[in-house]
Amino acid sequence: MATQTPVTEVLDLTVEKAPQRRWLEVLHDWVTTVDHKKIGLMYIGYALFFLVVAGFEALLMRVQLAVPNNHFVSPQVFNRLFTMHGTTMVFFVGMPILFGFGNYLIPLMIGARDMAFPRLNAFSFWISAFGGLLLYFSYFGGSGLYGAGSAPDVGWFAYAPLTAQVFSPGHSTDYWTLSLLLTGIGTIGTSLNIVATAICMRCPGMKMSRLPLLVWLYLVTSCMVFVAVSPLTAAQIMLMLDRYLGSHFFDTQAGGSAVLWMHFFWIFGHPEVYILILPAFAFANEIIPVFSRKAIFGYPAMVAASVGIGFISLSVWAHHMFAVGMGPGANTFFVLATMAVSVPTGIKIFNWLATLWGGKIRFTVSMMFAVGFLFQFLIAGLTGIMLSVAPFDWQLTGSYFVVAHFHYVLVGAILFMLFSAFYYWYPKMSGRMLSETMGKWHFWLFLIGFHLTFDFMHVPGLLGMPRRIYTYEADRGWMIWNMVVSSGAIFQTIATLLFVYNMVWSYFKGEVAGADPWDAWTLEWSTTSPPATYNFAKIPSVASRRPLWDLKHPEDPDSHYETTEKPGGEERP
Amino acid sequence: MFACHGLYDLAVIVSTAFGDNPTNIFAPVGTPAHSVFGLSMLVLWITGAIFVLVAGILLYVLVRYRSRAADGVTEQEPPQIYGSNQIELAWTVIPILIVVMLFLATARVIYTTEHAPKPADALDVTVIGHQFWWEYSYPALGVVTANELHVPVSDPKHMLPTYLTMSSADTDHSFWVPRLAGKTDVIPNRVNTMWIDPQETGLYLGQCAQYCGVQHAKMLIRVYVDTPAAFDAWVAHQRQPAVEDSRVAEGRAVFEHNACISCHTIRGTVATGRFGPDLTHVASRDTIASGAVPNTAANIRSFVDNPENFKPGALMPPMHLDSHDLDAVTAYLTTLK
Amino acid sequence: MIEAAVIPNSPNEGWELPSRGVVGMVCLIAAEASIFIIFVVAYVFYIGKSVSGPTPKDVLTLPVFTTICLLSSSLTVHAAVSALRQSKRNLCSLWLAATVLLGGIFLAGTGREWYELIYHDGLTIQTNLFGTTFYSLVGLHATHVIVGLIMLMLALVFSLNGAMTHEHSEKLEVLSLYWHFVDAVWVVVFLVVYVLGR
Amino acid sequence: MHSNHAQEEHGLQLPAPTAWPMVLALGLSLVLMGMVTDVAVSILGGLLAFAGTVGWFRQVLPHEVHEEVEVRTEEVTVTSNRTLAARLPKGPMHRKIIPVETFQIITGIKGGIAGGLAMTVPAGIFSLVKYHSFWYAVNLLAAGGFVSWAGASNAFLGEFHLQGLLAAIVIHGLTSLLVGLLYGAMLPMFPKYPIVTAGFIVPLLFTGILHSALNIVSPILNERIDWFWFVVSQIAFGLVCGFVVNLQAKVRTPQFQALPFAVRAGLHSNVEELVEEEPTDSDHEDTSR
Repeated sequence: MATQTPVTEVLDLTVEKAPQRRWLEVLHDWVTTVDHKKIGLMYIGYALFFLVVAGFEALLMRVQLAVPNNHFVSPQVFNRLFTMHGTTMVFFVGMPILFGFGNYLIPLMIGARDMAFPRLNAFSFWISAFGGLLLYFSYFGGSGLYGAGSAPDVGWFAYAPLTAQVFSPGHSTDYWTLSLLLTGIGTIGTSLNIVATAICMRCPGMKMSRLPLLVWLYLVTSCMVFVAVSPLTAAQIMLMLDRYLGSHFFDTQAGGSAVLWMHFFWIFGHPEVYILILPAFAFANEIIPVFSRKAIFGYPAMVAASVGIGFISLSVWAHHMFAVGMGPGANTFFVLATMAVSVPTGIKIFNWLATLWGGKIRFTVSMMFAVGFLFQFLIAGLTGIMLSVAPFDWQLTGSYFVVAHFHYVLVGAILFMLFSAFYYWYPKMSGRMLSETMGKWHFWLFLIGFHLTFDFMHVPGLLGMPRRIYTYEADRGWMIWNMVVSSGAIFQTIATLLFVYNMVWSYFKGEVAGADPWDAWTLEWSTTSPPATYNFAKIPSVASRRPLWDLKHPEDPDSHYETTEKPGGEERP
Repeated sequence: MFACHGLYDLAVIVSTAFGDNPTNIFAPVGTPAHSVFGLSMLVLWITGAIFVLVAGILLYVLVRYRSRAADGVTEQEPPQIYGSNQIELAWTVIPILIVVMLFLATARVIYTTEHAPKPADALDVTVIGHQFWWEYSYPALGVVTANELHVPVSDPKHMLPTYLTMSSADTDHSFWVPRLAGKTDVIPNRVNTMWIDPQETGLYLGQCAQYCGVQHAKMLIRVYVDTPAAFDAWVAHQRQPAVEDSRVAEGRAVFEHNACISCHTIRGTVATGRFGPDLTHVASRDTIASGAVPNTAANIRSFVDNPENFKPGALMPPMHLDSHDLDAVTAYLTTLK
Repeated sequence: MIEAAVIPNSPNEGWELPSRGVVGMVCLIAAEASIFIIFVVAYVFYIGKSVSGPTPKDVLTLPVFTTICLLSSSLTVHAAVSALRQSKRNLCSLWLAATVLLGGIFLAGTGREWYELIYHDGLTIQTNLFGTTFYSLVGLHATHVIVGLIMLMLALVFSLNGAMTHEHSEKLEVLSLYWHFVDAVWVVVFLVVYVLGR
Repeated sequence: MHSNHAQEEHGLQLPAPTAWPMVLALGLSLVLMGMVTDVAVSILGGLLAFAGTVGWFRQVLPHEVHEEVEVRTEEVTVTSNRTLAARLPKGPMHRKIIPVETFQIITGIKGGIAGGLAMTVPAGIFSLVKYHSFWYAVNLLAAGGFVSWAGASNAFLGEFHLQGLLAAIVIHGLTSLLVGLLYGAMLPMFPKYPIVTAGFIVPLLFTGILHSALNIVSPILNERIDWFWFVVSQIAFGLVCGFVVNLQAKVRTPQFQALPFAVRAGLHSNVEELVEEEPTDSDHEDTSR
């Protein structure tokens, strides 16, 4: 707990209202809260804390890899670093931050006062949070108490049988398994809450066909969580049984199968990527139209494409396993399924382009990050197509090309969109604008750093450099590329620190935002910034997809065009 | 026509851009690597074209439709276009067409690589991945060696492919020599196969590409592609028992009286362990410690003294020999040509 | 007063939304079903792959009686919900008691089966792949039965002491959904373990 | 839900804050943490989890605990903060689903089928003239789908093979259909010279792309293809498909009219004058699922 309070404090809305209150009372408020906004902020603060931690781990790795045969860290430490970096970024940064925004925004956007299950919401947050703390306790705890364990070192996908007692004695792998079990529970709980909220808590008139796209995409994401995160939980239970009770699920010496773990993990692992990227799409769907001053192009197609991505992504997991020797039949199937994802994804990109087309684009920092997202997501999608071509993948998989590819998705697309979302919704959350000047510095520094790092990271992969090696041979010609890659990390670090500083500075000194600083169209901008505990004094009622457009343009409201003949007849929950 | 040249030019540019690199996937020398290379050029060309097109549109839109008003004042909202079934249908159908074409090409390469008929005279090699070294055995030739794979060169007119039958003794590994073929995972309790047919003699480098434990980074692969004559000579040499040299009898005694024998094999001695590399002809190899360092007496001595010197995390324990015994063992091992 | 986004004349009469309890339970069931699917897949994948005995054929017998008990408890819990809907609280208590009893019999049957397997047939979770997958799959199901039984017993207590009234019928219905799911999973487990795998 | 009714002027009912969910989460975490540290931690965790569960239960049963929150009446006026020089002129041109007029989807399918049939004529002639067998062209196309046919002889390709025919029909049919759809969608956007666009530009473009890639997609086809005849058959497709598409009458796209589900799903087609119109915007969702 102590770890995230300083960060959430930054965003603490209550402080301003009652500066006299003692910090213990404030703490009590936050610990016992069931308010979706506070829980959302706690999620975000917690994720930001771990973003910095995992970013620091990445920095250490880049120092180690900058030159060949480096001795900056030992192999054992390096292996722990990449395991913790991957695990943290996926489970304790990506998921919580997206759920944080979801928690904060969904009830506001659908005109509700809270989530469907406020207490479950608090529970889900806390159990995810404790999961993260348990994982990091491994750094101190293991060796201190039993002299055997320490941080996990099996890689974030922990392939069997490296996780078996024989190859991983002590408790390090247990920390990994147990903490992921805990966050798994929290993730499923929050997703359940989001689905129930989006379906059951909509304000009058908010039909499914009028649901903001952000809410739609969170709905799809959450539904995917049930079928993706649960298999991971199941696999973790099996691994736990193997390690604690001596069962043989992944024990290759007793006839068990290492490949089964790979299947189970990637049945989770691939949809997970879409679970992370769909909320980024969700932000883009809200932010790009507002700054282009146009309605989103092809709302139904966007919904359909998201649902389509959701479904197809459940049948592509084995494209992580083209080199496993599944045979030509299975390989061919997964090639086709994987390529098929590119079609709905393409629709999304083109629809965003069409939204921009003919608009009047305002380049706020938020929009700049969104444009960066579009550009980088395009590249990430194209390298994704390269990886879907199984024979090409035989060369590329497990190499630095793959590392570059998925960092393009996770940093170039998701993190850029997250920054965009911060600049867009920070005024709503805090009541103050983030500084645009600092924001521009942040954007350009991060952009330069990002491209230095991840553009050039593709090359060593093409030159045969495998991932997860703590050092490499000098004669392979990888050094120059690794130097460039590592140098980009410096820019990214500075940019991120600037961003954190901007958040703190703007909280106290930023320009007062007002209810609707961006001239936007969704319901969250119709209430005060920050919103009152109850969100809306009176539950709103809507008649179109853009209720605030209707209010701002009474002479030409959307609702005149989006007519329906019978109320509620269109429902497809 | 220009497009065809485009594909060819792209291949030339790509394969020369990275210069003289020993593990460049764009410098293929065998059939599997070549067919991957050809396919990858098609993919690069298609994705490159899409990139230029879409990024161009994005750039155009950003410039053309940027708001010209100062910070959102006095401007009229643009027309609100809700969508277009036609355009959306078009950009659904075109990607589908591209996907279909790409898929057909991919499926063909998958089948021609994974389902290639095996010639009767193909060479069979069994590859066993260990933490953190490679065991190669040639069942038909009665040869067992480690870390340095020797195969005969394949003549384009008379293909002489080498079939690798792979499994693991402990954790997952992956066999990857980029210039010869894509990678194939080496998994315990499971047998995978792959084939290579290098058409130029020389030394090809690679390394384990699946994280397998602490020392994953130094689990290197060296493939020596020899002329048929050289290969036959190598085989003949490897089949002989270990060299007997009375001058190093003391070193041999030290070897035989220590734990060495429980992990290593030297044919003709009491050492029959299978846990570590076969040392019968260890001195004939160019490197030790799975390619980590050159095979010199000094390096052998250092490695026997404490393997952590080169390979932290290696499973071989420090032997705790005194200086005299170390010298003796080193002398013995260096005679095992 | 915050008059947010109210459009005059918008048709908002009769704005009905699904029950959040039911939606939440359906989501939970979807998640739980995925967990079970993974365990079932593991079971099926390892059928006949054990390196050593005993095999399912040697030691498993069809638990027909307990299966009938568990499946019929679906009917009784449904009857309990209907009774509570009609405010017949005594009847509801009766049906709940029957459900708890039937579920208890099932659990006892599983316990007995396990006792036999462990002490007579020498099959533990460590014995072989069959033991590993059998105990984990059946055990996972039994865990769900136990959780369900605890909830049902609580409901029974509340029903007996009069704390549970008509207004809680939706909550009881949500609980019954869970119980139906547990029963449905047993059908799958039964088919896979005792019919297909034997 | 809870706040919809029973709403009073001065206060609102919100769920009361509670620490029990946090206690339960802490308890469960400690139970698992005990597994990596000491069993005493697990026991403590178990106790906390039990307390958390009971406490949580009492929060929701028999009635949910609420607290009353005072409403601060604070006016938020929602207006556009952009000082608009001119409001957007009202009218159909500024609020629309483009294009306003178009072909039905079925048009593209018809065109694709017609074009696909037309394409077989030059291909068949080529096949008959050069190899004296109609099946040659069929099998050559099918070889793209069969790896084992990669080294097939001319004689083999000249014979009739059922699987060859089926594969060729699938490949040819699917491609024709997709291109037909594309024509149906795109031709209204190039209204000036539909025949030039459809009949020559597109086929030549397509040929160019295929020419560069065919070596890798289907080497056998690449070896034996006759580009002249290939271009002829492509143009045949383009002309016929374009002609058929242009023959059909355009219909107005329904602008923002939500149609009954049956119409959108294509189950019904005779509803008022919107009769044969392809479904509206909200339809994509259903068709592409």
